[in-house]
Order: sequence, then C-alpha cells, then structure tokens
Amino acid sequence: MPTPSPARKHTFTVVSNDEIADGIFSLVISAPELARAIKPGQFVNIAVPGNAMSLLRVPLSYESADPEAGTVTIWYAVVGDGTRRLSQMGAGSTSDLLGPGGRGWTVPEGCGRALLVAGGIGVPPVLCLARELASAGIAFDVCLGSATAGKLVGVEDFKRLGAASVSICTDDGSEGHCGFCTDPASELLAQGGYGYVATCGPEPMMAKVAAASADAGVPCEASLERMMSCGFGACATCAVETTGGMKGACMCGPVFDAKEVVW
Amino acid sequence: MPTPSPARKHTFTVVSNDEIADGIFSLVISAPELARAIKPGQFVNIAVPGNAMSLLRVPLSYESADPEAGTVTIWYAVVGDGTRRLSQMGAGSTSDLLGPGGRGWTVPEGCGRALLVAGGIGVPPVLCLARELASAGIAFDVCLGSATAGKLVGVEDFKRLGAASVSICTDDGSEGHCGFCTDPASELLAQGGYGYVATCGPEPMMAKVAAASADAGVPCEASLERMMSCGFGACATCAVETTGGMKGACMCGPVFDAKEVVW
Amino acid sequence: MSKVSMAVDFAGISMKNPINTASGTFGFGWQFENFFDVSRLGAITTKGCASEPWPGNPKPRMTEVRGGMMNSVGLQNPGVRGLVAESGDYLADLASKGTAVICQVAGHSTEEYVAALELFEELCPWAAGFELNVSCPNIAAGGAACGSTPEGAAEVMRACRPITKRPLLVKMAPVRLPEIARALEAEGADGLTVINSIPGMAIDVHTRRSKLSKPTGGLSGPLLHPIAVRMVWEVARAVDIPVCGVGGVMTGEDAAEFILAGATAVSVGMSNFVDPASSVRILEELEAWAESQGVSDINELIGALEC
Amino acid sequence: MSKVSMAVDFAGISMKNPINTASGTFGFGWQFENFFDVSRLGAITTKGCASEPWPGNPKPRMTEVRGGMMNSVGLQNPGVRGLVAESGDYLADLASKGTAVICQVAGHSTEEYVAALELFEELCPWAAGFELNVSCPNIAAGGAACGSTPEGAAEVMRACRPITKRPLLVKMAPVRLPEIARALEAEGADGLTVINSIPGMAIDVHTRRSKLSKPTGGLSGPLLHPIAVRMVWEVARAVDIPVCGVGGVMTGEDAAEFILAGATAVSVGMSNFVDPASSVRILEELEAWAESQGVSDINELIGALEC
Ligand SMILES: Cc1cc2nc3c(=O)[nH]c(=O)nc-3n(C[C@H](O)[C@H](O)[C@H](O)COP(=O)(O)OP(=O)(O)OC[C@H]3O[C@@H](n4cnc5c(N)ncnc54)[C@H](O)[C@@H]3O)c2cc1C
Ligand SMILES: Cc1cc2nc3c(=O)[nH]c(=O)nc-3n(C[C@H](O)[C@H](O)[C@H](O)COP(=O)(O)OP(=O)(O)OC[C@H]3O[C@@H](n4cnc5c(N)ncnc54)[C@H](O)[C@@H]3O)c2cc1C
Ligand SMILES: Cc1cc2nc3c(=O)[nH]c(=O)nc-3n(C[C@H](O)[C@H](O)[C@H](O)COP(=O)(O)O)c2cc1C
Ligand SMILES: Cc1cc2nc3c(=O)[nH]c(=O)nc-3n(C[C@H](O)[C@H](O)[C@H](O)COP(=O)(O)O)c2cc1C
Ligand code: FES
Ligand code: FES
Repeated sequence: MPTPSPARKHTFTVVSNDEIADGIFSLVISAPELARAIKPGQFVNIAVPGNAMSLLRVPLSYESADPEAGTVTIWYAVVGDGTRRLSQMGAGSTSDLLGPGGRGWTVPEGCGRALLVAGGIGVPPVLCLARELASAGIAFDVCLGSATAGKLVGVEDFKRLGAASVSICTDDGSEGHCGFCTDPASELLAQGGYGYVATCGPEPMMAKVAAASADAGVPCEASLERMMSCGFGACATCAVETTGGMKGACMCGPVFDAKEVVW
Repeated sequence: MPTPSPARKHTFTVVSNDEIADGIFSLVISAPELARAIKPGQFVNIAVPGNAMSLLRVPLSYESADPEAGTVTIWYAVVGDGTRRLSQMGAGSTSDLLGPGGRGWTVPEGCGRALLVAGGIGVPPVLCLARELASAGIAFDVCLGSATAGKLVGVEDFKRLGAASVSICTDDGSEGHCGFCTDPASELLAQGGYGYVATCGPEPMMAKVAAASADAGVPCEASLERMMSCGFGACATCAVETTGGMKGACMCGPVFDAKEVVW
Repeated sequence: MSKVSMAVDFAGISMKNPINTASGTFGFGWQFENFFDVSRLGAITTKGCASEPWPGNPKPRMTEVRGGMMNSVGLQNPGVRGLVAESGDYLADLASKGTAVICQVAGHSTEEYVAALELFEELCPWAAGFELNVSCPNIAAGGAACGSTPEGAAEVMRACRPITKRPLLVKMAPVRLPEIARALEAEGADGLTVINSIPGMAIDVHTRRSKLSKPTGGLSGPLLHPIAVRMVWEVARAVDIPVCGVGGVMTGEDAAEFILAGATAVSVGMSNFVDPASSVRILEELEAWAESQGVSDINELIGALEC
Repeated sequence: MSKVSMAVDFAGISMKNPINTASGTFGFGWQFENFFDVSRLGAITTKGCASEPWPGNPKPRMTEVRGGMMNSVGLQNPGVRGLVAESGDYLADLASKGTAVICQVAGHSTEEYVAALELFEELCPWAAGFELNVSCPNIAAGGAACGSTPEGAAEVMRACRPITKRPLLVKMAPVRLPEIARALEAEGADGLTVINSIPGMAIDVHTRRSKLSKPTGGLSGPLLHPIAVRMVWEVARAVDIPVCGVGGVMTGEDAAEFILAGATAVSVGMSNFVDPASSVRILEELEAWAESQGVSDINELIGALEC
C-alpha cells in the first residue's frame, strides 16, 4: 500500500492565543505527541468549533514546536470565518486537529548559505525552517515582505536566530524599503553564494523568487497554499500543477521543489 | 388593514435558568416592555444562539411576568436541540425574541368556579391563568398530569395561589393517582358547578377534557401547540383545523375555544 | 441616502429597489408592519391564491432541517376574493406608496389558473403584476407539479397570457430550468422567478414516519442558496426576459450573488421568519455592496459575473 | 457485538454492513488506514477512474458553503492502470478481508466508459462491482452530464452491460430520477447510487468571480441530505433494483433515514473530511439505532417508512 499521510487525530488544548500584529495571532496549543512528530514545513488541519454551517477544518502551518513542553505554536491571519472563530478560542478551550500533514522543507546536504523569502502570513513555516538552519549551523539571509508595518511579524525572531541579514519591505513604505521583498531577494541571489532558497507567501511573489533562483542556478523550495478538504490525500481538491502532472499539496507538498511548479 | 400580531422584537437578558424538575427548566429573562405587555396564554418566539444550522425560533408560553421587575418567567422542557441550547444560556447572556404573540385565555364574565387541567409541560400557561383567576377572586380546582413524579411542576404554585383542590396523576403512579388527569377532571366536571375550563397539554388529553366539558355544558378553552415558522401570521405552518376552517395557532390561538377545534 | 440608484425594471414592474419577498413567507404584507415600514421594499409577492379558498394540508406542516426548513402547507389560502376582502385595502395603499404588489396565482390545473387569474385581473387594479405558481411541491396531485415539464408549463402560460396585459411572471420548479424557461418565454412570460422550494424528505427514525403529514415537503433556506444561484445563472443565460432570484437569501451578499448571476430582482423568503425585518437589512447591505463596487446604478451589476 | 445482523446484499455485492463510502471522498481507501481499520466497512467506492489519467480542473477546486462544500475537482484520476499500480495490492487485500471494493468508472462519452470498464474488468479481479459515474457535474463538456436524460443514461448502460458479469451500478445525477432509474433498470443495471453532487454556484461578490475556477461546482454535505432522502425514496419506489443512498450523511440517523426511505446501502462522503473516522462511527450509530428498533436484521428496516 502507498504510504498514507502521517497525520493522526490529536485533541489539543489552547495554552494562549494572542494578537501579535494587526489581525495576526499567535496560537500556542498543547498537543504533546504532535509536538514531538511535526517537522518544519508540515501543517495541521484544525477543527474550529462555533459554526455548525461551516464543517471543514482550517489548514495551518506552524511556527515552532517544543517537544519538551508538548506545545506547538501557530501564527495565523484572521481572513474569514474560520480564522475569526479560531481567534475566539481562549486559553483552556479544546478541539482536535489532524497532523502532522504533508512534506516539509528538504535542505540540501551541505548547502552552505541559504536565502529565506517570506511574504505576509508566509512567515511561520519559513521561521520554523530558520530555526532548523540555525541549529544546523547554516548561515541564512532573510527577506521579509508585508503590506504594511502593522502586519509585519517575525523580524526579531529571525534576528535572534542569527540571520546574517534581514531585509524588510512593505507595500506602503511604512517600514523598511517601499516595495516588494522580491527585489532585495533578487539582488542577494545575483550576488551569489547561496546553496538553497526557501520561500512562502503570495503565489506571484513565490513565482518571482523561483525564477530568480533558477536564473542564479540555486535550488529553491516553495510552500504552497491550496483550498483543502481533507488534508490527507483523499479528495484531490488541493492539486498543484507541476511539470510532473497534478500533485496534491497535502501529500506531495505543501513544500514543493520550485522548479517543478507550473507557476 | 387587518390587525397584525402585537409581537415586537425585544432583546432580553437571562436573569436565571435553573432546572426545576427532570429536564424542565425555569428561565427568567429581563425584558421590561414585554413584561408589561404580555397576557396569560400568549407566547414568545425566542432566537436561541449556538447552532448556525438551526435558524428558526423556539415558541414558548410563559409562566409569570413581573411588570415592576421587568422580568418574564418561562418554563420549558428540554426535548430537542433548540431547548437544549436554551438550557445552556447562562445568567447574563442575551438574545432576542418576538412577543407577545397570539390570543390568550378569555375567562367568561362571572364564570363562578373554574377547572384547570394541565398535562406535562402544559402547566406554565395554565399556572399563568391561575394567577389571574386568583387575583380576580375566582375559585378554581386543578388537575395535573405528568409522566412521572420527577417531571411534575407547579403543584406548590397552584396551592399557594389558593387552588380549592389539586389532583395529581402520574402515568407510572410515582405520585398521586396512577393514571391520566382526565379522570379526576371528568369526575369534577360531572359534579357540576363550573363556569369555565382551561386546559393545556398533550392533544389527546385536551380532546378528552374538551369532550367532558361539552358533556357538562361548560365552556372550555385549550392552548394548542403547532410547529411554527414565523409566529406572527405570515407562513400558515401553524394551522389548526377548526369548525370555521383552518386557523393559525399564532394569531387566532394558541388558546382556542375547545368547541371550535376539530380534535 | 445611497449614492447608487437602486431602481430596477423587473419585467415591466417598476421597483424602487431590487428587493422583493418570496410568496408564502410574507403573508399579505401587513403582518410585517409592526416590524418595519414595508413600503421601503421594491416589491412584495403575496401568498399564492386560487379562485376559491384552499384548506391546505394536515399538521404537522413544518420541520426544521440543517441549514433550512421544510414545509407542507399545501397552499392554504383564502382565495382571491378572501385576499381582496381581508388585505385589498392594505395592498392598494402599499402600491400607492410605490411598492409593487405582485399577486401570486395558484391552481391545480390550467383551468384553475385561468379562473384565479381572471379574478385577480378583475378585482386587483392595484396589482403591479401576477406570478403563476406552477411549481408548488406540496399540491402535485399524484405526481410532479404541472410546471415540471416544458409542455406543462407552456400550456398554463398559453392559457393565461390573454387574460391580462399586466406583467405575468412564472415561479419555476427547480427542474429542467433552461428548457422550461425558453418554453415560457416563447409563450409570452414577462419574467421568471427562480426557484421555488426543492422537494425534500425528513424521516423521524424513531417513529419511522415523515416529520410532515405528507411524505415530502418543500425546502427553504440557506441550504438552497448555491443551487438557486446556479439555476438563476442558467436561466438568465437561456432567456432574454428578466429573472427574480429566490432561495436562501439571508444577507446582502446572498442577494448580490443573485444579481451578479443575472437576476434583476431578489426575493427574501425564510429569512423573514428568522428576523422579520431582515428584508430591509438585506436591502441596506445590498446598497452598501453596490456602493463598494463603485457603480452609480445597480443595473450595472446585473449579470456582471466575470467568467 | 451487535445483536442485529447488519449484512446486506446490495445488487449482488455482499456487504457485511450497509456502510459504503462515496466516490471521490475516500481516495482509494488506504488514505484512511491511519485513522481506522477500513476493513470494518461494508464497502468502499474508489475515486472515478477513466481509461487514461485525467488532470482535472485548475485551482481553486473547492469552496465551503453554508452546510456543505462545493468542488470542481473535475475527476482528476490516475487512470485504471494508475489505480492498479498504486492501490491494486491494497484493494485486493481489503477485498480479501471481506470489504467489498466498488470501482467507479469515469468517462466523457459512451466509448470512454466502455474503454475504462474493459480495463477494470481485466485488471481488477478483486473488485466486487463497478459503478458508472454518468453524472459528474464537473466534467460535462458544454452541457449536462450524459446521465441527465433517460436516453443518455440508457445508452451508456447498454454499451457497458455486456462487458462484465459483475454487479454494475450507476451513480445518478440529481435530475429526473424515476424516469432515468427505470431506463437504467431496463438496460440491466444491478443497482443505483443516488445521488451525485448537485451543481451549485458561489460567487465572490467583491471580485465578481466564481469561487471556483469554473462557474459551477458540485455540492456535498448536510445541505443535500433532505433532497437526497427524497430522491432515494422516489427511486426505490420506481424500480426493483436496490439503491445506495448518498448525500450529507454525518450521523447514524442520517444513514437510517436512507434505509427507511428504501436504500439497501448508504455511502458516507464529505463527512470523511470532517472526521476521517466518521464512517465507522456512523456504522456504530446505525447498529445502535437498528437495535433500538427491536429488529434482528437490518434488512427488516429497508424501506420501512410508514406512510
Ligand atoms: C498548507 C497550508 C498552510 C497554511 N498555513 C497558514 C499559516 O501558517 N497561517 C495562516 O494565517 N494561514 C495559513 N494558511 C491559510 C489558511 O488555511 C486560510 O487562511 C484559512 O483556511 C482561511 O479560513 P477562513 O475560514 O478564515 O477564511 P475563508 O472565509 O474560508 O476565506 C477567506 C479568504 O481566504 C482564502 N482561503 C481560504 N482557505 C484557504 C486556503 N486553504 N489556502 C489559501 N487561501 C485560502 C479564501 O479564498 C478567501 O479569499 C495555510 C493554508 C494551507 C493550505
Ligand atoms: C404556542 C406554543 C407555546 C409553547 N409553550 C411551551 C412551554 O411553555 N414550555 C415548553 O416546554 N414547550 C412549549 N412549547 C413547545 C416548544 O415550542 C417545543 O418543545 C420546542 O420548540 C422544541 O424545540 P427543540 O428544538 O428543542 O426540539 P426539536 O428538536 O425541534 O423537536 C423535538 C420534538 O418536539 C416537537 N416539537 C418541536 N417544536 C414543536 C412545537 N412548536 N410544537 C409542538 N411540538 C414541537 C418535535 O416534533 C419533536 O418531536 C410551545 C409551543 C408552542 C407552539
Ligand atoms: C412556509 C412557506 C410557504 C411557502 N409558500 C409558497 C407559496 O405559496 N408559493 C410559492 O411560490 N412559494 C412558496 N414558498 C416558497 C418560497 O416562496 C421560496 O421560493 C422558497 O422558500 C425559497 O426561498 P427562501 O430560501 O428564501 O425561503 C413557501 C415557502 C415557505 C417556507
Ligand atoms: C471532493 C469530492 C470529489 C468527488 N468526486 C466524485 C467522483 O469522482 N465520483 C462521484 O461519483 N462522485 C464524486 N463526488 C460526490 C460524492 O461521491 C457524493 O455523491 C456527494 O459528495 C454527496 O455525498 P456527501 O454529501 O455525503 O458528500 C465527490 C465529492 C467531493 C466532495
Ligand atoms: S486536501 Fe484532500 S487530497 Fe489534499
Ligand atoms: S407560525 Fe407562521 S402563521 Fe403561525
């Protein structure tokens, strides 16, 4: 039999759920087995109570896991009804999730230096990867993009992890450079010296990063989002068009080799 | 234009919501204008939050109103999802209702003595009427029926209001007579002396009371239940078959002249 | 005041805004006067009435289902004369305030539709138009409603068309929409109301009986909405006459979906029970949406779905 | 162990209990092995597969709606050979454990159904039966699915019937049910699966675009349930071949409604996404209900609606 998703059903308890930027929340849940199993780039699929008319789960990446404390931290933007209800779950409330799901980042052996490019709420899985790079002693630069200063997250965290540089861009110029983070990313790539690029954010942004990486001859991985119904390979609603045909984001992704993605 | 329902939309706050018998709750709500307007036998149609898949309101009679305190007391049995959710509304929670709706009891002028027959959760509107009779100085006897002792409500209240007699029947004999309260009711009616009978409960019970009243030549009113969609005359889902054709329970009832009802 | 002009011409009926009410969910209008000023609506559609009063079906006539409700009222109605006697003055007054009164016409057969429409035409000078209900799921005598085949629907329309010069609409069953719509257009229908309740069934698994007095009933509410939007879109593309969208409208966005799919007017049904003043709330939300779309006239948004 | 015998014979397929899974919502079965022991189910129905792989539709392929979801996957599938290569061993093993494996057959035309079924017949000896999906709302090339008229459905059945002696089922579109059911029975169908998703439409009113990459998609979930129960009841009364009920089954009571309405088997669809182990929970709830009804065999409850 082909390998099923590693996802299992875990009940969880909310430890904290705080707004860390405009409309962006940091959710800490207690789910010990999950905290031990999950790997950077993987995701969970959360049942959010409170609206009987809305039945499907909300898929979310994670920002960090603490196997000792048994907790997993998730950063999410409130964009619709599911994430709004999630933001209303207070400490102590419980529900269940399916996870860990999917294929995470695969940092090439001995990649030297890495470039991380994250836009908007694409930060969490990239920050999660930065943590792994830091502990593996791999140097990395970070390019962060956000619509506006108030929605920027992760800057201090990347610095604390020892990022060689953190370039910040906002669409409205309220912090860092005014413009898209694909510009500093392309510049850095042109300077050379990278062995790996990882990106997560809006699809046009990732497409540009993928193209710049390809131009620079550097392997690039991208974490993609799709509307998901099951999250474990049973429905085909999450398909990503790749050079090798349609592939499910929940099983073959969410992290894909950027060269394979038909952007 | 014909007279629309007197119902208005009132927001209310739960003052208390306590289980007073097995699966039967007493809900006290604060709704000052409603408390001043509502009359015995009328009902309210409550929006109960908590299940987006369940959209319609729950129609309920009331047990008493306190115009000074601005409160209305409702007794209800938990029988399904709506009443279950209602039982979970704690003190301080708020929602809205439409009320007062419908036509209540019409005690004939100078009726002398009255007989009140209530079964199961039919007690509240009858108790409400008893309060009115007591303050008008009209003597009354009460026959109460319940499936079992644990579900019996109102006994002490009727006594406190000065009921000349309170006969209790339970289907399982766990309190009072074993049997139906239609038996003592028929006996009392046969003894004579009544000018008015009021009944609320299961439809077969009310049909028997109506027949016994007709035999005794005593005017009888019955409070009927129907599945209601609007509660103010707009949908015709609440129709009651009467000798004068179909009549809406929410506008021409819930209290009907028992002679008019096609049982 | 909204900066967007909300007036529409629906099948020759001038509506000050696109909001209408679904027949059977709004009584004869006056039932709602204690909750809001009904004359704010573009139109109301009255409960289907036949030439003679109908008693409707036995109880229970309603049950809730997930995301909606199901009824088997069976078109209980006071007959056209009863409507006029009871509500005629109110409706005439409402019409004089600029809210179009659309009277729904009920029948079991072509002859009965003709008889009822003749009475309406004679007794209701204030009516802005008439809607033939050829699709009630609760009265079909041993089979489908007569509007469920192109031939059946066309036959009713052909017989009724000569009776009135006023706009004649047809309330459509949720079956074979494009075909039947084209047949009705060919027979001279001025507009189409899409859709009537979808027949459903709910069984009490403990008693093994239907939760209604009949095996099946008609479904209403949000559960219908995505189906109704699709059907409105199909009909609007199939014919040139205008469409009124009905089914599960609870918010201005729901109404906006119908408009984008091609509806000129939108009727509010079950929502009237959940919140009796919801039709004006929906109107306000629809106006706010139209404004947010940067148009000066709601007509610019009709059928403006990009695909 | 339940005191009620739960085994049913569905169209010649022996099922240890009536619970089946809806095609497209259960992958090829193995996806669920980490959540529960799939061999507890009476049957599973695999995703529709064609003779060659299909890529399906562009993204987005799914959107949530009130009380359900809508998809436009467009029958993405690995083709029969891909199914056999990837999942054949698993499915053979599942069949050997007594869970019937029903393989769904996809196609755009009669020729394609024939080609796919011939491959299935040859390559899948472990399959208990085949289900012809003549009703996918997402692949109809510029019109309705070929199963949406009696003639179209009958044509596919007529061409496929000679290919296999194993039970041949048809997944029906939610239109003209009794008529089409009779046509299929006449052509030798062994059983009918009622119903496939109902086509719907959801519009993003801000962008004025469909929420899917196509204008319409197929609806699933509780919103369908009362409609599907009614359709199963209509079909069960129209034909003598057995019916599998599908649509919005989330609980044992939902399944029980289908059984009472006349279904021999019941498929669980969207519920598998909400809770991947829900099909066994539903099975347990169905057993408990059957016990509460005081029968010794679930077959006593099939079609036991009183009306
Ligand atoms: C593998 C994966 C990982 C994700 N990780 C994160 C994360 O770490 N933090 C975070 O904030 N968000 C993340 N998302 C996106 C998140 O799932 C959606 O924002 C969320 O499901 C929206 O639900 P809602 O009910 O609040 O919004 P809805 O009302 O359902 O939709 C609001 C808007 O969001 C879009 N949307 C909804 N669901 C998705 C989805 N699955 N993918 C893309 N767009 C969607 C809709 O098209 C709509 O425009 C991730 C998505 C995937 C697939
Ligand atoms: C005018 C009126 C006054 C009422 N007064 C009271 C009261 O004072 N106290 C009280 O406990 N109940 C009263 N009821 C009944 C109460 O409305 C129902 O019990 C309640 O609506 C059930 O809702 P649910 O969602 O909990 O149950 P559901 O899950 O909807 O139904 C559970 C069971 O109750 C039955 N039921 C549901 N609604 C009604 C209804 N409107 N009438 C009759 N049967 C129904 C159903 O058929 C089903 O068998 C009254 C009903 C009416 C019409
Ligand atoms: C209680 C009730 C009675 C109805 N009576 C009629 C009717 O007389 N004529 C008609 O065409 N439709 C009738 N309908 C259907 C509605 O007009 C409308 O088509 C349907 O409810 C879908 O709209 P909604 O989801 O907004 O309610 C009735 C619906 C309900 C709920
Ligand atoms: C994502 C998805 C994919 C589906 N794919 C198929 C399919 O390949 N073949 C088919 O006959 N039905 C397909 N369906 C329809 C289901 O089998 C089922 O008929 C429908 O979802 C109604 O059942 P439910 O409400 O229990 O989900 C699909 C449904 C969903 C949600
Ligand atoms: S979300 Fe179901 S297959 Fe990926
Ligand atoms: S409940 Fe609507 S008319 Fe009585």
